[in-house]
Amino acid sequence: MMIDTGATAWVLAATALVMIMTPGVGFFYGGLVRKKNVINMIALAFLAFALISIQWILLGYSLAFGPDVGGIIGSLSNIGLSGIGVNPAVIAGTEYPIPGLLYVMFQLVFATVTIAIVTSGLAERVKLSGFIILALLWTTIVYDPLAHWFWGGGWLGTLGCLDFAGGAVIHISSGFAALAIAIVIGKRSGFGEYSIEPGNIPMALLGAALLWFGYFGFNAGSALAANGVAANALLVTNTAGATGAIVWMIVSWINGKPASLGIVSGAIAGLVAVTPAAGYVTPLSAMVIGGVGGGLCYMMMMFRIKKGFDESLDAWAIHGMGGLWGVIATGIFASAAVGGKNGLIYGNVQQFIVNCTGAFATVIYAFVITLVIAFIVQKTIGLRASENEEYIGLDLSQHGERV
Amino acid sequence: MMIDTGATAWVLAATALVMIMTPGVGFFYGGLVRKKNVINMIALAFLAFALISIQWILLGYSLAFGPDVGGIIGSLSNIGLSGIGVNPAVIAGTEYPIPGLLYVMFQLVFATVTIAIVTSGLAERVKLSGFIILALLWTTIVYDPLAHWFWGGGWLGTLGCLDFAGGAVIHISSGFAALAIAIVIGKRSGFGEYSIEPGNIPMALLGAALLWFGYFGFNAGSALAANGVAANALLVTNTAGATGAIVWMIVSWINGKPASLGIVSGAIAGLVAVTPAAGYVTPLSAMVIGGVGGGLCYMMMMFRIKKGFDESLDAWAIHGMGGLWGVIATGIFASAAVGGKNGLIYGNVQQFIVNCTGAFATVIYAFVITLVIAFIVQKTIGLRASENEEYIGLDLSQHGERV
Amino acid sequence: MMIDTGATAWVLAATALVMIMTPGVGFFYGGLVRKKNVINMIALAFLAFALISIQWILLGYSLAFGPDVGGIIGSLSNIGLSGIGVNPAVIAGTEYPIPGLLYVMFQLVFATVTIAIVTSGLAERVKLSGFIILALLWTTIVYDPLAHWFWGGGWLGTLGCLDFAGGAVIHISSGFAALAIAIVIGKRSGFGEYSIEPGNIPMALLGAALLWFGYFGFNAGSALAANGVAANALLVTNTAGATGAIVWMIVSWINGKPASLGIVSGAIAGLVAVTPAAGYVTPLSAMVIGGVGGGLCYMMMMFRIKKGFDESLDAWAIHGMGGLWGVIATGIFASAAVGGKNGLIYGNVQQFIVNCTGAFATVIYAFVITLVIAFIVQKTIGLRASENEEYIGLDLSQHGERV
Amino acid sequence: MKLIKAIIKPERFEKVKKSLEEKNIFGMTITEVKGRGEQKGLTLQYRGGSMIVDLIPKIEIDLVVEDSNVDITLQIIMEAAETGKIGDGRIFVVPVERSIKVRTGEEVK
Amino acid sequence: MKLIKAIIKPERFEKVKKSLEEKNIFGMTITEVKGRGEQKGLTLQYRGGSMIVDLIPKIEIDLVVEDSNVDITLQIIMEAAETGKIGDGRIFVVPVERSIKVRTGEEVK
Amino acid sequence: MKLIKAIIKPERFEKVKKSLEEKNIFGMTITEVKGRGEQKGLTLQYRGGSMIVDLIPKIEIDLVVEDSNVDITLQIIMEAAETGKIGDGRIFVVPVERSIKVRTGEEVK
Ligand SMILES: Nc1ncnc2c1ncn2[C@@H]1O[C@H](COP(=O)(O)OP(=O)(O)O)[C@@H](O)[C@H]1O
Ligand SMILES: Nc1ncnc2c1ncn2[C@@H]1O[C@H](COP(=O)(O)OP(=O)(O)O)[C@@H](O)[C@H]1O
Ligand SMILES: Nc1ncnc2c1ncn2[C@@H]1O[C@H](COP(=O)(O)OP(=O)(O)O)[C@@H](O)[C@H]1O
Repeated sequence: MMIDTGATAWVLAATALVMIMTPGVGFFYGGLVRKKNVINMIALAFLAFALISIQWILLGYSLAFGPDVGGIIGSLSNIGLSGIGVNPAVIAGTEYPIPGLLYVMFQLVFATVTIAIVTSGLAERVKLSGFIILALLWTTIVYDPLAHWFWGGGWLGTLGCLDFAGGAVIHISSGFAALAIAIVIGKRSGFGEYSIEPGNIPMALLGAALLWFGYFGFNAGSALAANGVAANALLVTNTAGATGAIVWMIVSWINGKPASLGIVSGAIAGLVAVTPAAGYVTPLSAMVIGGVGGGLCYMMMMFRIKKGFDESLDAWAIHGMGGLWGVIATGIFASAAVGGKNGLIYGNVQQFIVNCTGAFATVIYAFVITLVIAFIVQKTIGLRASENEEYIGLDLSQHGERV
Repeated sequence: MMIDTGATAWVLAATALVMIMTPGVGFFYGGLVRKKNVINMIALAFLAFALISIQWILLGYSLAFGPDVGGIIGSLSNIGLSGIGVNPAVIAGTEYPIPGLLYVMFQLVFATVTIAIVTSGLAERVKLSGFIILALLWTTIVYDPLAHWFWGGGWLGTLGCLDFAGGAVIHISSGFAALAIAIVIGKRSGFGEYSIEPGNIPMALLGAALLWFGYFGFNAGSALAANGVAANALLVTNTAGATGAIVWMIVSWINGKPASLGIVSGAIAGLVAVTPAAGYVTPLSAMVIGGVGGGLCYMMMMFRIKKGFDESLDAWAIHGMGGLWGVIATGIFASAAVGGKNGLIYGNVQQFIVNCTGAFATVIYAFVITLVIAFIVQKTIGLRASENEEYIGLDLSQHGERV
Repeated sequence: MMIDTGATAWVLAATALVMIMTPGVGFFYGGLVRKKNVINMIALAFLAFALISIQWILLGYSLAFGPDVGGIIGSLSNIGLSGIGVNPAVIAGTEYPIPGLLYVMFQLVFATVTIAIVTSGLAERVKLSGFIILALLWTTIVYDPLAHWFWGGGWLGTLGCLDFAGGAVIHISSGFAALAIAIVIGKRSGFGEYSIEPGNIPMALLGAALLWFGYFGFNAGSALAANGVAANALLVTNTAGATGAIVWMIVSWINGKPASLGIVSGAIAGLVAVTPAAGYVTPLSAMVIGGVGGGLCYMMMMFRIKKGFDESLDAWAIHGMGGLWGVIATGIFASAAVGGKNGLIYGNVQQFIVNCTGAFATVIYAFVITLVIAFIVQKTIGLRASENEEYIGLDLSQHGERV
Repeated sequence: MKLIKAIIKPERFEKVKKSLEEKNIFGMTITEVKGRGEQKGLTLQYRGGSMIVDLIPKIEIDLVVEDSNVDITLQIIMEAAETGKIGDGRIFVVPVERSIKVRTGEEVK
Repeated sequence: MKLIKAIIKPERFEKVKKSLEEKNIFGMTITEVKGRGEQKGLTLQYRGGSMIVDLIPKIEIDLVVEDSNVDITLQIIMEAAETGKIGDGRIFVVPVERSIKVRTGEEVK
Repeated sequence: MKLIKAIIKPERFEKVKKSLEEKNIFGMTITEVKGRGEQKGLTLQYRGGSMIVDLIPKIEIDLVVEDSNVDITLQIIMEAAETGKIGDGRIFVVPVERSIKVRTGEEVK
């Protein structure tokens, strides 16, 4: 196979689109926290981007996509990108018409946005140095192996588990990690006692706009080609996002007023849900996947609030549960006419079982290992800011800055 | 014709660029209204995007681009995208080197931004449920037929009327629709009595930046190819935007201070004016088109204010009148050397007449039908928020949210 | 050579990416100034974009890329883009697989962002009319010749000086120009007496996000192809940006708190430093280039503050000195395996000398000529706002607007 | 000297300011505040539910005037700020013991 | 009539407002302020350095009440605003000479 | 007890704060306000036209101090805030009847 300039052009552009999602998460989350923590929330996203950009090149890519070791992890033979060049990328034995280095870069922006999503669980109370260590450990120990399992030649990919653009690798993992961290780090002081309101809704909406925008690259770029698969992925992605938005709006309207944050949360829920399915389902299936995603994630958020969990910005409800639903839904709605694989509704029970396996394996791995990592960081250098730092706000206490 | 990966790569990227314009309109408009209505204004854009994303797939695409029925409308044979797949798109009998589903998606983001522009006419006083019904009706009854007339095999396309990227379909239609709605819904309370100032100019400038950015995809993507036509469209688009900005700045400077909002309004006026012409004119013609656009739209805005019309955010002055000028200008400045068609200045009177026909037919259709639709919505479920809701602001009264 | 649709698709998209950097500079700078000057700072970027868009087409492109006259300047034979069309671009004798008009447009967005960077030196005290004249003169007399020297067939390109995407042409030139202007225009009133704090850090972070995003097009687009060179450029760009961010964070942390503005300033420093090198170095070299860039620019900023220079937003420290380091570093780290040219570490002393020559020639030319231009504008129509205008703020005094 | 604290509707601020100017009353300090009056705010109905919005944005104008000017100032503000609807605002008068100009150091009155 | 100026922690504002409502005290004007008390603010430690944060966001509630209501109002605010930690706030009582309703023009009390 | 309301130029706020600290005056509440003095603001000329900018951002410092401290406080503020140019600000002194600490409930002085 040769480099195709059209495919390369699209993946270059898609990489830029996905890149903007990491600050996009920062702005989305930044708008949801109180004014005293806005800068910190955005800074965490930038920091995640910078840290993981380096981790990925030095180590992460090799762990995820280096030659398989026992179905579990990539070998260290590609550390520092040794052996990766401008020839067509070969991933888990399949050759793609884009340069190997471009595939590295495209995957890099997925790794960065994942840890950015995780910051939901430690919002408004994290100690900067603790976050830095956590981010590096988490990506290395949780994210990189999961990417390997599904995409890098690991056991789940071999089993045939479908995850087109990261429903499990990115969303289940980050959502359940956020939950685990929230449990370890504890509630924000005042949570449950007085109401903690979003400090800058327009900024959150800007973040959401960047996420939706970037999602076009996220899912359609994952085709690694400029062809019908990419076109279908683009269309089903947008459809699921739109349906999620409308469904969340409706269910929240029934219970009160239709908040703008509900509309965009529903959109994100729909986009998340269709992520693993984007290369395998039809537009009409995407409506179901996105719509159920919107409704389910809304209910999960309400459940989380009722239970008094301070997984503060709902990465668990939206990314974790939306991703879980999406991976299962891929096993249900996959259509061979679209992406060569049939799911449950076309009679392929096997695909459904395999996808459920992948989904729950990811839930367990991400949740348990994150608990351990967060606990260790907490007990060593510390993960939580002091009471006074939290009261003053992280902008001033961690960065010396003020909105 | 086969799928060209370069063309596909560019239209994929261009679709993302145009997508960001819908929230871009939200931020532009959101910055222009008072603080109490900012969230609502952005939410309307998101809502427009979500609603029309679904309408387009289920019905709109088929009405616009389904097999022609009497030159007036597309048949229902493509509803739910039935019959559309990854083969090269065939539009009004012409085949394009991109997948059919990609063309659906590219056109989708045009349909969404159009109704977002329309929200100018009901800013700061609309009832959310009324807007939802209006948006669905308007796109179905006004936008979809117009898209068909020009691009989908309808009578104006057949007549040879040139509208490269939507000067009539998007801009005349949305601008005159906003005017019609403003007439039906009535003035904002307090309009004319005390001054209503923009609440967040930097946000409006951000919206304008996203619009200019997205416009590169809007016009150059409409080439549906990665070639010289796209390159020319890109260059003339930017040129007209720049000229519009400078001209508006100068004329407003003569009458007072050169506001930043004037600079970007002029840019938008120039971009709008060159929209129908982008594939047909030279850069120097684009300077004339954009410059006249900037000056004309400024005068139209002043006229609107003097007459006391509360078409609040000037979609009529900028999009409506800018689009009208642009479609006519295309009939004047089209050069066969660029896009195969000559206009008036190259002696082709016919093109001028045909383009004027298309422009005024769009004005009349969009204005009259929108009047009727808005009137019906007003009299049934209601289009206007209550006096108290308006006074409190739509953010709180429609969404339960506060900046 | 024929037009390659993949290359064309990528350069079209890259042009849009670079375009957003001009408003991106506006938002970055807008967030760094006091609230009373935010709108002006953003408006200057828009104005720069509009003015230079026209200048470039009418005159600038021809001066930079028209047929060479004595190694110094392009002839006037391409003014008004006469002779430029949709055939493959031919630049300094080399043919590229993209339409000539696309190359014009791609270079246009570089010219606009350069003068936007320069506004650092006159922030919060410039008279609008003075800026307009300055911008037009500066681009014509400083930028256009420099672009010619390196890329348009001028003496430095002929000598073999490497500047992949504009380390000298864009960054040294704008950084040293900002310093020269700051000297001519004088300090902001109150500078050194009381502390002048950034007025809107989240806005600055948004600007930085857009810059990083756009940088993917800036450097990888400069390959003018969708191939391995572009992929390598993308990866090394991001790597250098990330390393710069981390290094700046660490050194600033040692001296106090790690500000978010430090993280993004470091990122910009790293991106700037790798600009001239992006097509010639490996990812690991890029880590060195970016890391040194981050540390060096931090020290230069501290030096500038200690010396009491009011080059207000540090274009000199970051772009000027970062670019200087980058051009020299290209002479050090260039690897023939990547881009066909070896640098000092591969034993090619010649390349090092040539690149130093180019770097310092640019420093001198940009600094001296800008001093002269700024001085002339100052003495004729005036470059500085009146004391009262400055006190009230430029938003109100220059634009009649208020945040 | 008295400090007049007038809490008014923002949309009437321009009119109040202009009316004061006409009578040569220039000195004033304004603050963006939110307020609730005895009416407890406005009630919005929606789908069977309802919602009280009770902290509504207002402009507070603080004017320090000589005793002899209090009545005329109150008069002007009341006329210009009145719309006749709920939330028109309140004016309070507080005694001022001393008033100093920073620029000159002079004690006024 | 007295003007009660209560400067409290923002996170206690809702509780204070609710407590006042329960006693039928509705009229109030609130302002976002920043303040420093006698404790000079909070001190944060970092890597051997330290930093005093001394202007901490507070909510100022201005209530004009009849003389007979002053004590009960103070009581309510103190109870609802107290957390027992530094920065709980201060309440000042200032005399008010006149109080006027703009809508009706009537002079209260 | 007196409430000192000092309306000063924002760029002098840091200096005023520091000067007060030096004399051990810590308690204060600050508000961002806009103001116009007797000079009616600043006039900007442009191309034959002109424009009055009359609501210029200021910082209002509210300090409640013991009667015996009023003079020294006024003195400090005046010295630190003075630039000698238009808009330097005003200081008003208002009587305070009671002053209460929320944390302890104690009535000060
Ligand atoms: N007792 C009070 N103390 C302090 N401020 C008050 C009081 N009553 C009213 N206000 C202020 O005046 C504003 C208008 O009061 P409102 O009672 O609505 O006016 P009206 O009685 O004219 O309808 C309120 O929003 C609040 O800011
Ligand atoms: N002397 C004062 N004058 C004006 N405001 C004050 C004064 N003392 C305190 N404040 C205000 O009260 C707030 C809380 O004061 P603080 O002394 O921290 O409370 P506490 O004594 O209960 O700990 C301060 O942030 C400030 O806004
Ligand atoms: N009569 C007044 N009542 C209330 N505030 C005033 C009054 N006069 C001045 N101020 C406040 O003081 C600020 C400075 O006043 P100004 O007259 O400009 O000072 P100066 O007389 O020292 O030049 C004004 O912006 C305003 O906020």
